[in-house]
Amino acid sequence: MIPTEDQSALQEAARKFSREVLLPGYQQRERDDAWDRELGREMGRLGLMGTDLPEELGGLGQDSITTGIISEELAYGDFNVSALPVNVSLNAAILMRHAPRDVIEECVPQMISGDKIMAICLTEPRGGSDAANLQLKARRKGDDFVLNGEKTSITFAYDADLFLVFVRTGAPEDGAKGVSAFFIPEGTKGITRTKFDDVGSRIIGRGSLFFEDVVVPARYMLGDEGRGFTQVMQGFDYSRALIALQCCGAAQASLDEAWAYSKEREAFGRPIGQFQGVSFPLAEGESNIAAIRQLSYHTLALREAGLEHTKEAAMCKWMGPKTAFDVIHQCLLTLGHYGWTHETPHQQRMRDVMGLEIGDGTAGVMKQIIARQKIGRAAIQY
Amino acid sequence: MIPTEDQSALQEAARKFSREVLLPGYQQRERDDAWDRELGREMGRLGLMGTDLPEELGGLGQDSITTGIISEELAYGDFNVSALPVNVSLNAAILMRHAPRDVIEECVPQMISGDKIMAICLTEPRGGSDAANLQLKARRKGDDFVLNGEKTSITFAYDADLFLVFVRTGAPEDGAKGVSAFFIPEGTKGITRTKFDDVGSRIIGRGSLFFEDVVVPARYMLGDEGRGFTQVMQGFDYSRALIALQCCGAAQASLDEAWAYSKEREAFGRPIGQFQGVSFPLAEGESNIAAIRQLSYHTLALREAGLEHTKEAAMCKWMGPKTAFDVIHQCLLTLGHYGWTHETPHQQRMRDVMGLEIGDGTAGVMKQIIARQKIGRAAIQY
Amino acid sequence: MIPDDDQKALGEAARKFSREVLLPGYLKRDKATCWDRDLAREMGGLGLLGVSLPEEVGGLGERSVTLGIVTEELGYGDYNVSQLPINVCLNASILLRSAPKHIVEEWVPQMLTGDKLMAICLTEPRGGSDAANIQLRAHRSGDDYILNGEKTSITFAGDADIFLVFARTGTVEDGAKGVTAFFVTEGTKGISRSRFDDVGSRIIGRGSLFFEDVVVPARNRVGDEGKGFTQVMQGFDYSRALLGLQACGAAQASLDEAWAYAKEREAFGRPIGQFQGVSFPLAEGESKIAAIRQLCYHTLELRDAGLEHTAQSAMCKSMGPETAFNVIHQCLLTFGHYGWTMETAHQQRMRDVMGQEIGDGTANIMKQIISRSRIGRAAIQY
Amino acid sequence: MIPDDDQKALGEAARKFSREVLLPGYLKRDKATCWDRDLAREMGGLGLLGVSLPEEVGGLGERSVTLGIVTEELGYGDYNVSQLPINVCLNASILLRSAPKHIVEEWVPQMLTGDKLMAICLTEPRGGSDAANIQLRAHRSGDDYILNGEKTSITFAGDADIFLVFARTGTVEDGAKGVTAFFVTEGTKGISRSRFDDVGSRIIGRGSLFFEDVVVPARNRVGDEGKGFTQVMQGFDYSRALLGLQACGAAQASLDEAWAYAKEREAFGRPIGQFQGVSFPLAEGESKIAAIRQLCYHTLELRDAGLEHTAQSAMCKSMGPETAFNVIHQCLLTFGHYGWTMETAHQQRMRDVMGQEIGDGTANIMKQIISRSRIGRAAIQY
Repeated sequence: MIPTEDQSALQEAARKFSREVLLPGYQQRERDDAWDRELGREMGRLGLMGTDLPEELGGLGQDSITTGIISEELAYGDFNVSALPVNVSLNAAILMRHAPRDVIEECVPQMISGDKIMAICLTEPRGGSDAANLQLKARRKGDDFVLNGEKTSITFAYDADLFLVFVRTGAPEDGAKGVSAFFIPEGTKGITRTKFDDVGSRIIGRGSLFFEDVVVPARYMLGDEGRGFTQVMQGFDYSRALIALQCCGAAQASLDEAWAYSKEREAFGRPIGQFQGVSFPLAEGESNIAAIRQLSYHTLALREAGLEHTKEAAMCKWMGPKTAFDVIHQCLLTLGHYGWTHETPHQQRMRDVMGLEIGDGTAGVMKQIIARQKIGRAAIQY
Repeated sequence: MIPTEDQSALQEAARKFSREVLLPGYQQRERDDAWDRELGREMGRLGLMGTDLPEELGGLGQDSITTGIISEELAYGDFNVSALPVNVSLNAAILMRHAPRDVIEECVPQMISGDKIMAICLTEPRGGSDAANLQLKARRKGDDFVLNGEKTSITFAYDADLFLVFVRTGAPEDGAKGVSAFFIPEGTKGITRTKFDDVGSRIIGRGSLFFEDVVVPARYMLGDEGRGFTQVMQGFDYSRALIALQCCGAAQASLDEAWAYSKEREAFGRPIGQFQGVSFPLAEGESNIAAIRQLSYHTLALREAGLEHTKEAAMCKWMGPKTAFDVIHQCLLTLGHYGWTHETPHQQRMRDVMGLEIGDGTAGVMKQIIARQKIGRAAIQY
Repeated sequence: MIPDDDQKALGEAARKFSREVLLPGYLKRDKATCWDRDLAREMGGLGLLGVSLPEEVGGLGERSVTLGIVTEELGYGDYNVSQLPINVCLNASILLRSAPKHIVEEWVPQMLTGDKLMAICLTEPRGGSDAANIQLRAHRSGDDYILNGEKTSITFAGDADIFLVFARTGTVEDGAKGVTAFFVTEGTKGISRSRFDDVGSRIIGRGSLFFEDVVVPARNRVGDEGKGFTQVMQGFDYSRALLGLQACGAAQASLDEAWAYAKEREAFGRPIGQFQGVSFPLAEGESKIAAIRQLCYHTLELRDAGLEHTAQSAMCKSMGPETAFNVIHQCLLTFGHYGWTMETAHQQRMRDVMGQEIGDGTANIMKQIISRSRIGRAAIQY
Repeated sequence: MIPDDDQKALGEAARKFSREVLLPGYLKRDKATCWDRDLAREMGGLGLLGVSLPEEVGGLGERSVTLGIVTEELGYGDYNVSQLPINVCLNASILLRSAPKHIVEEWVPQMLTGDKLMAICLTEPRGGSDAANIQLRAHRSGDDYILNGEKTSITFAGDADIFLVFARTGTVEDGAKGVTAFFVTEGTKGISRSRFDDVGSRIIGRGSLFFEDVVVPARNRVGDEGKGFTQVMQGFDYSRALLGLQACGAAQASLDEAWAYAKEREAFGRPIGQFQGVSFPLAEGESKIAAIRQLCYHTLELRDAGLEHTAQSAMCKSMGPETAFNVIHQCLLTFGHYGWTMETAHQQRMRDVMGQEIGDGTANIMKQIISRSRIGRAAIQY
């Protein structure tokens, strides 16, 4: 992927913001342990959110490759903050496809400006990757639906203003086909939240949401009844490539820092970069990240061309976080004991990136998708 | 990389030829232990050689990405045969940059048509990757140079008609700066050859060339005296990406065969593809190859855009053969003992691909290049 | 494992034979079309074949750790030949445990001297790792059994003089419990053989055996009817650690050669061993092989102590050949292109060791055994 | 290694203490700001601290293999606490070998009871792995030495009661031969400390020590002048195998927890252990840890037998922590998002074990030692 001139300009803006604003505060933000909403607004003002969304809704009308570039650049400075533009692009696209016009016109611009955050609520306590098994019930009651149940492992659970909730409107036997999606506007009553004590990405506020007699107007059902599940799965392909690019950004930051250290730090009277035992693992890391980066952009290019890219997206999703984790680990070790202190960001990047080895589909689920794309039902045992 | 319509058409032609003509004879060709010149001519007729060379010389005037596509497709059928178009593109480009007009007009079309093969003669017995240390002497004698010495590890040593030889015209102390390049036309006297007993790629005929009082006209010196070494190094960046694509092609062939086997072969009453212990390693192989493929095409795109791509080319060169080897090994194991017989091509692909883990610069040399690109002289100990 | 004085003496004898007799002929033996009987007799004469067999039948009465030492030492010189002491000790002990006296007395001494070779005939075409699914039929007919069916993937199929054949005497529904073992000698009417065109271990002569109305006297039944499968399985655990040591021996030979080369070969004016890019992969290989070696000996110690060792044996088998393959590959690359010629042993060691990644239970089967040892039936999906 | 009855009994005691006392408090202890003296005293009371020390000073007089067993068992429950028996046995044996009688008699018993903690002060800010380069000065002044300088990366810097300080009494050119060891007690005027903000092993309290005109009586010199460095280096080889066993213990704890989870947790209507994508990575982890464990015990056996074990120790140290880190990472992922919370121990084990990838000689230093053991000076570039 070679950026166009427009993309280069945006990339430059994102890079400047990422390195000058995000990077210096990356670790402090974790210590503050809270999402910084003003930061989201600043990204909104800089045009870093909704780059792939229509201009009339506040976006830039660019393509998804541009969104990928922004994701990668921002993650260089702060892996967690870079989750917001990904979130906006993914969620706004879902709203635009399925929500009533008034919801789109009100909420999408608010999301792009960084004023409102929307959380996708899919996973349930007994669920994990087995999403077809949803239990949160929605009962019809006049012009409304009444929701009862629990969602867990929700990104931005703690800070979200708007929700997209997947609920069972059909019978349990219907599996994925009995699932519908609802948009829940700000201020809806009956929702309570908890926040998890996670190993990383703490400002993202993963947590549980409890729905107790939550009343949602029927017109907030997104898409047809019983088609909710299929709708989200489409979005995942997109976000999987973006996630991989976030991981590439974080790994690249650690690589750049480790290279710089290897150039300055001396041992046995020479820069440690002269020892191939130091430089070669970094060269391998550069190579692996470079390859995954290009596969990710290729996946986005396939998307832009309207071509099938489920397999490629799954590849990005498992390789990106895993490789980034291993590469950052190597970078930490390059700095010796100094790398192992809290003074350097490598340890946090490892913890942050690790969350995406799990979230949005584990490596196992991704490999199963790839296998299914290659040999169909013969790959599936369940 | 998403192919354009023109590229798709060529890709389709290459694919058809590769799967229908090359693949069925892949193993037999090794048993015949000789280069099949007619096959080269057929590729010439099909427009698969010199795709990136000018139309007036018999090429197709396409870009290097197209050449990459062809390389990958052909390697799917026969890794060794796919070396020829790479050879043609690389060598013809060198001739076109530096050779006298009459040489270009005579030889380049012959190479593109598959009638003539040119060998690059760089490595020497005491050399390996240490190319600045060349010893083959060229003494000036009137309008000629007289060459004496030995080259080794030369691809197509046995079958080449034309040679590009790197010789020392300066003093040993001049290092790489005392090296010049000569074109040697067909039928020049004083050259003898041997062929190595290699583990793989046997039809490529790696071997030694002995030069005894070989007389070459001074006007066949390519480029300025003492600039030979720099000229070739430029070409290597290009061929490194193509080599990686050859490796991707070979690995993809094994992957496709292994997937097909995993779908049909049953154990414990089900297709073995249902066992994640079988399908996941294949899914990982698919992913790794997909990523390296895109990095390779990206490297070619950088070249097309006139941008720096030395680092990326080095990444392709070490990751491509290594990953392909490991992936093909996994595919062989997927077929169990059947894969371990000579009936299946995996063992040959492993042996063939392994040669490029070494040739044209080892993984160590590549990683050194990457490190130098990142931290400059601080990376170099010698 | 630290050898005692007796073990040291025997190990020293094996080492001398291995390095002075086996190693120099290793490459040449690859081209042989049959088993080298004289070599086997020489090993018999040196006492290397019956290490763990009782002294009263001509063995040395040593523990299995001692057999491991001999096996590893022999594997250093010739991976394939080192199969023989395992074969003799394992097969003779099966006969000693279960065969009628007349068989033991006639044949075991001849196995110990290297004069006669026994093949275990278990696997069938539709079988692979699913050994309980034996279909070769044995019908009782008066004082005889009549055998009909096919065995495949039999080690020493081409050269064995005597066979232990597992046949179904019960019904298919009896599974492993309907299987009986029979002792059959070469020359019995109705037996024919084929030899596979394997990638490695060619002197071992893996192949198929066809039984057509083969008459076996009832007194040549080994063990009771329906007890055949259990008897053989008892020996398998033990042999997996020995296979691991064969692989360690072969890898160590390549490592030693690679270290020696790294010490002598110069590049950039220094031994290549000074480049950590060269030395560290070898140091890693040394470390991995050292660890696996100790696990193998530990497994044999467990066996000698009468302790459970099923999971440990599976670990030896799943890690040993795979790691050895990768380590030898790295050694080959250390030699550059010279390593890639047929002149060095690395390519053959890779081909030979690879067979053991598959034979006697693939890595997947081994991992399944390990998993079952930890979580029981919860690990099994079939 | 198969434990004898005495070793089994002691191992059982250590196991019980480790699982019932250490393991339940492992996560909580991470947040402690100082070493838990009561825990140390409890271990002293159980005889776990002086395993390999002579009975006459209150130890158990066991071999180092036995100390390894205790270390591994304790590492299962708390990786950091398992550092203590190594610390006590190693340091007390240094004192026993070289310190004046009055020091031994006063302090060794208190170390054995867990009452007093000793820190080895070797590394300096400009030092790292280059330990012969010590700069902290000790000037003779009458019957005293005056120490000035800084030590860093000292284990137990925050809590130690007594210190063995390596200081330069000779000139800089003397290298390691100008270094002398001094015994210094807590409370001596002029010593100050800082504690690092480490990623893991926080209870260990790695930190710096500053010596400003610290007066040490000449009778507290340990060993002769200029002999300090050799004395400490003698102990290091031995401890590397123990560090390997600490890592094995920690990894085994995570493995056991992951297996248990794989057995209970269901997805798609079956235990997730039935998915080979889940069970096989655990089986691979079991195998690798099992192999490294045996190499560690083998190394200790070599030491107990008075045999060379430098290279083996380096192998334990380079492979143990790295492999344990990767295995624990895999265990964490087995738990999905639940594993990624602070509720499970995996994240802490990863952070703790990672410190040992760096401390006491990095993996690179270890590989250099291994390489040197194979090809001598040809392996060294500096």
